[in-house]
Amino acid sequence: MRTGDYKQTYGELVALVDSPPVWLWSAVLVLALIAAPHVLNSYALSLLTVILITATGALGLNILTGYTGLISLGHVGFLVTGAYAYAVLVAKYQMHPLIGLLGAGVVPAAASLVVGAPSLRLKGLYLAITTLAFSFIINTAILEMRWLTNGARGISVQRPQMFGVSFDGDAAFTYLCLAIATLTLFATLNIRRSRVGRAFVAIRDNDTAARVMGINLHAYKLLAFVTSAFITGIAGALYGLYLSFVSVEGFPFLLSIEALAILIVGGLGSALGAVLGTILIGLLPEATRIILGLFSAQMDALFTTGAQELKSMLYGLVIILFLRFQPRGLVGAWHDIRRTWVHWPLRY
Amino acid sequence: MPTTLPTSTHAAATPQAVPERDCLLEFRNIRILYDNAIEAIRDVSIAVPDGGIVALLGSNGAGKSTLLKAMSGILYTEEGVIENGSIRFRGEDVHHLGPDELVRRGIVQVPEGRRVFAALTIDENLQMGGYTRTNAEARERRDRVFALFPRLHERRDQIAGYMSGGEQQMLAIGRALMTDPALLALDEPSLGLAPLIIDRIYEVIVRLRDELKMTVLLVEQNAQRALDIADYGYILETGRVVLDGPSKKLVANEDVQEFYLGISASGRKSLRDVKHYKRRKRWLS
Amino acid sequence: MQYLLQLLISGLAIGAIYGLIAMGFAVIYKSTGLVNFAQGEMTMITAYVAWTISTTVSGNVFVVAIGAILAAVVLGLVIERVVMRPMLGEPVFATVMVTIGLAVILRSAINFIWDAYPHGLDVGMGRGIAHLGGIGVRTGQIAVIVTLLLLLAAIWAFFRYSKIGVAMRAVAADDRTALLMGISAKKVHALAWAASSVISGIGGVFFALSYDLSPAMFQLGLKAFPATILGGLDAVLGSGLGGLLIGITENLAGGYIGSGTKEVAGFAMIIVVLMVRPFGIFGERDIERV
Amino acid sequence: ADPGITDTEILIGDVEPLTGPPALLGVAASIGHKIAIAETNAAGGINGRKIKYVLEDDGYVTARTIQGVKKVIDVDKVFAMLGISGSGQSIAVMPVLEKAGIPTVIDVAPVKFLWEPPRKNVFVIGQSYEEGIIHLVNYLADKNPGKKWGLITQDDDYGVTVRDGFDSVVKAKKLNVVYSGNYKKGQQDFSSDMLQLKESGAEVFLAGGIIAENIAMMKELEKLGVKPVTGIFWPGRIEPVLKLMGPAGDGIYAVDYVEPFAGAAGKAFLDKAKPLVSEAEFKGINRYTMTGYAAAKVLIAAIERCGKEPSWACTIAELEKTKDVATGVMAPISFGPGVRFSNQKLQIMQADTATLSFKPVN
Amino acid sequence: MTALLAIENLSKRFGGLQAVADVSLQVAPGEICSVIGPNGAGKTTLFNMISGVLRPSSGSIGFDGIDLATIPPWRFAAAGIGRTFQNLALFKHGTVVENILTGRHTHLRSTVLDAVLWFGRTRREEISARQRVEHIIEFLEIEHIRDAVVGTLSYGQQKRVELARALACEPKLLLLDEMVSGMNQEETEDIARFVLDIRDELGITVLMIEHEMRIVMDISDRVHVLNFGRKIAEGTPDDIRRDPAVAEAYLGGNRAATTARTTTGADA
Ligand SMILES: Nc1ncnc2c1ncn2[C@@H]1O[C@H](COP(=O)(O)OP(=O)(O)OP(=O)(O)O)[C@@H](O)[C@H]1O
Ligand SMILES: Nc1ncnc2c1ncn2[C@@H]1O[C@H](COP(=O)(O)OP(=O)(O)OP(=O)(O)O)[C@@H](O)[C@H]1O
Ligand SMILES: [Mg+2]
Ligand SMILES: [Mg+2]
Repeated sequence: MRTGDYKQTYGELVALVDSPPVWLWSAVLVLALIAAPHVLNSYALSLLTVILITATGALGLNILTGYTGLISLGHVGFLVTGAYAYAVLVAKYQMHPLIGLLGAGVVPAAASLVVGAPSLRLKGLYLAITTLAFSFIINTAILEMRWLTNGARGISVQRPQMFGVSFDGDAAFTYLCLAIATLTLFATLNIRRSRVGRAFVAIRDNDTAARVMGINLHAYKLLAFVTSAFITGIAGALYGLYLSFVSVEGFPFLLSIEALAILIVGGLGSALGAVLGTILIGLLPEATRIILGLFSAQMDALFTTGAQELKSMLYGLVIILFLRFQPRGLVGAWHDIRRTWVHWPLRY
Repeated sequence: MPTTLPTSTHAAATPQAVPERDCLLEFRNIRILYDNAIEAIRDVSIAVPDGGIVALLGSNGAGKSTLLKAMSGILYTEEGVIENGSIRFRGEDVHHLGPDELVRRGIVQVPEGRRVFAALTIDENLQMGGYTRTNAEARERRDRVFALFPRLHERRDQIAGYMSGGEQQMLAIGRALMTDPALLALDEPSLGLAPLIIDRIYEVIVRLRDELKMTVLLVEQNAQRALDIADYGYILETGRVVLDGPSKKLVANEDVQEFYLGISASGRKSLRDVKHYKRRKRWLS
Repeated sequence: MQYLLQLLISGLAIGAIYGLIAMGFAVIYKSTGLVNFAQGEMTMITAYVAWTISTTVSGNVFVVAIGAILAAVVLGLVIERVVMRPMLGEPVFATVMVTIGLAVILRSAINFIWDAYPHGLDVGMGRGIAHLGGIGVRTGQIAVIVTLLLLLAAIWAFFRYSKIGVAMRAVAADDRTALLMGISAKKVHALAWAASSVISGIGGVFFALSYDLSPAMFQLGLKAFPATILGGLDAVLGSGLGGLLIGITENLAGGYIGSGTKEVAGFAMIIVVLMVRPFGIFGERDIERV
Repeated sequence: ADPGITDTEILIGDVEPLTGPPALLGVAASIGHKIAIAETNAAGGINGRKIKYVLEDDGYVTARTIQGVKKVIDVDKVFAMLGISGSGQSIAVMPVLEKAGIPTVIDVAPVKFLWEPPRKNVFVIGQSYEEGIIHLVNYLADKNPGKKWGLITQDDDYGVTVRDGFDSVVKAKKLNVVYSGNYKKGQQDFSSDMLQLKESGAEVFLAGGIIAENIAMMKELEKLGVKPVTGIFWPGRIEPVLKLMGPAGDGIYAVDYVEPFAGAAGKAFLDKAKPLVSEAEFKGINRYTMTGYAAAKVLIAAIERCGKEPSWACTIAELEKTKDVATGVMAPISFGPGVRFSNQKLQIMQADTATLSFKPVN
Repeated sequence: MTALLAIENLSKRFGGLQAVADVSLQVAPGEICSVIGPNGAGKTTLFNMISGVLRPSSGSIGFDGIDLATIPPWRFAAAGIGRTFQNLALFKHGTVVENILTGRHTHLRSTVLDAVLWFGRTRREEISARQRVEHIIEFLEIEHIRDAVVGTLSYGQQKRVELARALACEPKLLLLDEMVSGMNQEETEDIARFVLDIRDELGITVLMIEHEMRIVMDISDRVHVLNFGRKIAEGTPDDIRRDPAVAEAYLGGNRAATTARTTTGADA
């Protein structure tokens, strides 16, 4: 039985994870993920890859929207910028893939300085609309700058070869995504428990008080944009690699909404929530497929043409029901479970 | 056997004590949980007699506001539930009723921190207070509120959010009076108000009781003021009633004097001379 | 000159449709504090119902209009009662997310019930072409502009003067206190959803009249939402005018700068306006006091 | 043995947009596949094996296309693939298909990238957009010499391809282009674009929209009181469009490589399809049903030729040997060593509003 | 002795409303000063200008030898100004500890990159910050709510967290806006004791707004009175108690008498 929260040193107080069971389970999870590419078939593996890439992107958005409270309706803009930065650098100018990945972070980060600038004046949805505008404007810009981006034709990208390792194989590519997703998770967790992360959250919860605490609102809002765009851009490059083809069409606006959905379903403002949300949203189509598969024989007979619509209706329904019963997201559910455990039968 | 069972359970469910005839509101053995885990109110019974002022005192976090929220039926908005006990209004169990129904029956509260509708004008705020009443009734009440608080009349077209704290408090009370309540609950009405204004507000409270025969449940930190006008008082500590009695008797209680009125055996002492912050209250030991 | 007038008229016509849907957004926002991501889909359903009535029951303009309005009311009420009401008191983000889920369901439902082909709405009028001093315009386009202006006036008065209109604002500002005043948040929300559904539904029907129905119609929501922001989220009047402004800007840009710049011009205009007025043209600044 | 084959069954996979606006093409194509499969199954299947059709929806989202294709290959373990979504989507799955080595016949969105360079296992039936537009513009240019031209295209790869084809004829024939527009995918209001077209005085107009866009453009032109000679391409050549365009659509030209439904071959196809599909599906038939049908026919024929124990290698070899296979819905289809593109013959048709149909010209 | 805070002819207008009009006042180091005045007199507005929430319409604020108009508002904290808010401005989704840690912001240095790596400086810094926070928690006796989410605390508890957060800034001047409103006698006594200790042990100068006359009269060294944005009186508590203008505008006749009486009782 764990006895509670008695810490011997201040170092323990600031530790990322303070309980051995959590370490244990994390280790098990990591081992499972490392083993995954060897046991999964290529379809399941591609699902895993997409989830890892999406989780990276969601963690990026989480910094901006979850931590700092700046709603972005156009995050796909950073995703597509990152993908193009990589494609242009590596496929067009034959740079080293590592430089490509770096560029995929840096270019959107630079763009985010422009997008973030209005955040000094605009709040909430008014700011959100400028991010939305950005994602449309960036699409137009990419289509117009044919000399650099091939315009509407898009750019084909090959999976990279780095440090003598080819990431062409599905397993290798999954490892790459796994590594980046894990790094991102640790990075965002560390940011959250540092001075910077507290500043972000302070801005979200009460910007006047934050300023009185000595937080430079302008700088930190921009910093949130830059950090978020950097991570999202890298996710964009991975996504482009996954698609093997970078084009404006491959990054539909709906991705922005889906990313927000992931955060909310996971539990806004929590890195763990972003990851859990990605898993839930990523596997939901699979789940609806399985549920409908149980009735597939009857369904095919009943609805020769509407089966797919039923499936997406079911998808929407599951999201609504989930939020109805777990409005604070998966992280909320997790806390409830834990608290009921701790407080059981009742602790005062 | 099967035929007797229902009657016996029914008999058991009926409370033993028939409500006192002149008791307008009564909390009976109330227990309240937040988030299914935090017990804010443990086992509280409070009776508010018709036409009187009852003061509810207690330190921060004692659960005073929680009781009022329960009374108004808005606990659910904060994940709070009444686990046990009942709230009776005019002898009838009301704790399952919705907030709008409670207002219609005559229970209204002025919430902690005033909470005026910031973007609405003073007139519109008052209009919202009279939401459950007909237009004619509302007009009549509004005139009465304006008579009570002439200042509101002066600034009736102003946006409420930009008024000073005292004006907002007046508005919040005025708005509650618009519902024409039988029971008016005030959650710390003197919070953040200048002494002069507090005087005025307390005058109004007394007038409401004396002239309109309104029953008042007064949650207050300023024990001196509250006990001055109240007929009866309850002291709440960590979710339990630790002391109650007619206010005269409470004022005379040594503990109350020391902890709530700041008077020790040697008279009122200066705050400069307070030495220790943490003392145990006698009724807790 | 004629060129400019023609651009302006067409801009007003499409802008009026954006404006109507934008008002739908604003009505819900103003009384519930929510952005309804399913607004475009609701608009679309009303338009499709209107089309179904016109092809199966009667193509008479009054029958179709009344049928569509009733359908919009029912749609709004059902959504409020079944989907939104259980979320009352839950965090705003979760509730907004529910509207996203709702949008997915409605969109698929439309494809499920109707097909993916475009359809034209024929109510015996509105498709004719009138010539105003040499400028061609469809009568339906004139009608939508007039309708928008009338609705703007009506709604402005409603929120300003009617008790229930004020109550809607009160609920949006602080629903818990509104509850304490005996205002039934449920009724207020139901009314808002019904009204919003009708207003944007009208926009949808006019759209079907002038531009045909197609499964891509829900994207109108994506056009109208910026209009709402431009006018001011909590300003119903402003959203209507915001729609007109976007319609005109897009058309002028398309006509003078070049095709393909329409969308960007609309957004650029919004950004410029917001930098000057951070809460939209008619929006009210948050009251912040510390 | 290769996957997707049991003693009684043979699995064929497909990924199409079955929801959202592009469902118009995805559903129609899948119906074409179903008709061919039903026809074969009714005749006893492929050498005794019934064909089972595994269909996935991608919602026109590239990432989902990739996952869908991986799913039908890895989880359902199909024997061959048909169709495959839009052009961007099929380009993106090309590496997956190539790596898997599964026999594939693409029929929905023929773009050069899919057959240049030729991939061993991927065959494409149809004609490139460039060739289509070149054919149409040449025809219109010859019929309307010395006229002023206007063109509007969508801002995606489809639009770019159309524009490239157009430009090549413009150069060759020195056409006088007075208007060249470009619209955003999903644009619904074309008033300013058409006004510009009118102002430019264009007499011949190529409407590069897909479906709803062309309708909106034609109605806008009607409002403005102009009626240039108009040409559209096959993606928009579906009959319901004519009803919506009304008189504005009368006489517009279209180019396509599949037979119009108004012709004898089209009617025969509909008669054949009627008993094989449900009523709702029958309503969903359009030109993409024909391309889908042709692709399925060619694939089935190739598998059939492999006899009792079909394998991927054999199927691919047989597909390569496809020579003048008649499907009844387009010109006979051929592939060859190093030739993965069937290069269908094009024809010009003209809309007839009275009968709501496209009729072949000359 | 030079003043720590020197306000000269400070004014603030909101549209047509003159919230603060031509106010001058000085606070010496180590003083406990009070600002009193009727509701809407402009007290909070004055604080807002001193703490950088609002920019003055005219006039100047000198603090510790610098003119505050010359530095951006977010530097005020680093310059040594800390405050609490009348209507609570906590980060309500965070725990008590997190809220107080945020107060340490200006005393920490790590950047995003340091934070991402989380060793060396960042770790050391965080540990020492945490140490300080624990001291403050102990000092203010809020150990039991240390890990509670602030939004769920009662009003009075939240006020204490505000105080703790302001202390974490290690200010030279602490602005307390109605610290004891909503607190009962006992808690008021606690706060009075804290304020005295803050000054005596931590050497922090305190400027407080209060409506609670007991604390104002008992512990402040000087009192400034505002009415309709203007300063109408200044002096020791005793001066103020006797000032007829103050009695009329603010205290009310009988009120002044009561306070006078009780305090005299204590003196006796
Ligand atoms: N929404 C909530 N969720 C969880 N706990 C809560 C919530 N609201 C109050 N509590 C807890 O319930 C207890 C009683 O709170 P309540 O607000 O009723 O106190 P109070 O007596 O009104 O105090 P104060 O005088 O400070 O206003 C406190 O310990 C508080 O932390
Ligand atoms: N942001 C603002 N915009 C407009 N008017 C304001 C603003 N802030 C304050 N005011 C007005 O300025 C005046 C002074 O307000 P302030 O909050 O400073 O008063 P106060 O002395 O702190 O009162 P209280 O004791 O009630 O807190 C009031 O009339 C108030 O309405
Ligand atoms: Mg309270
Ligand atoms: Mg104040």
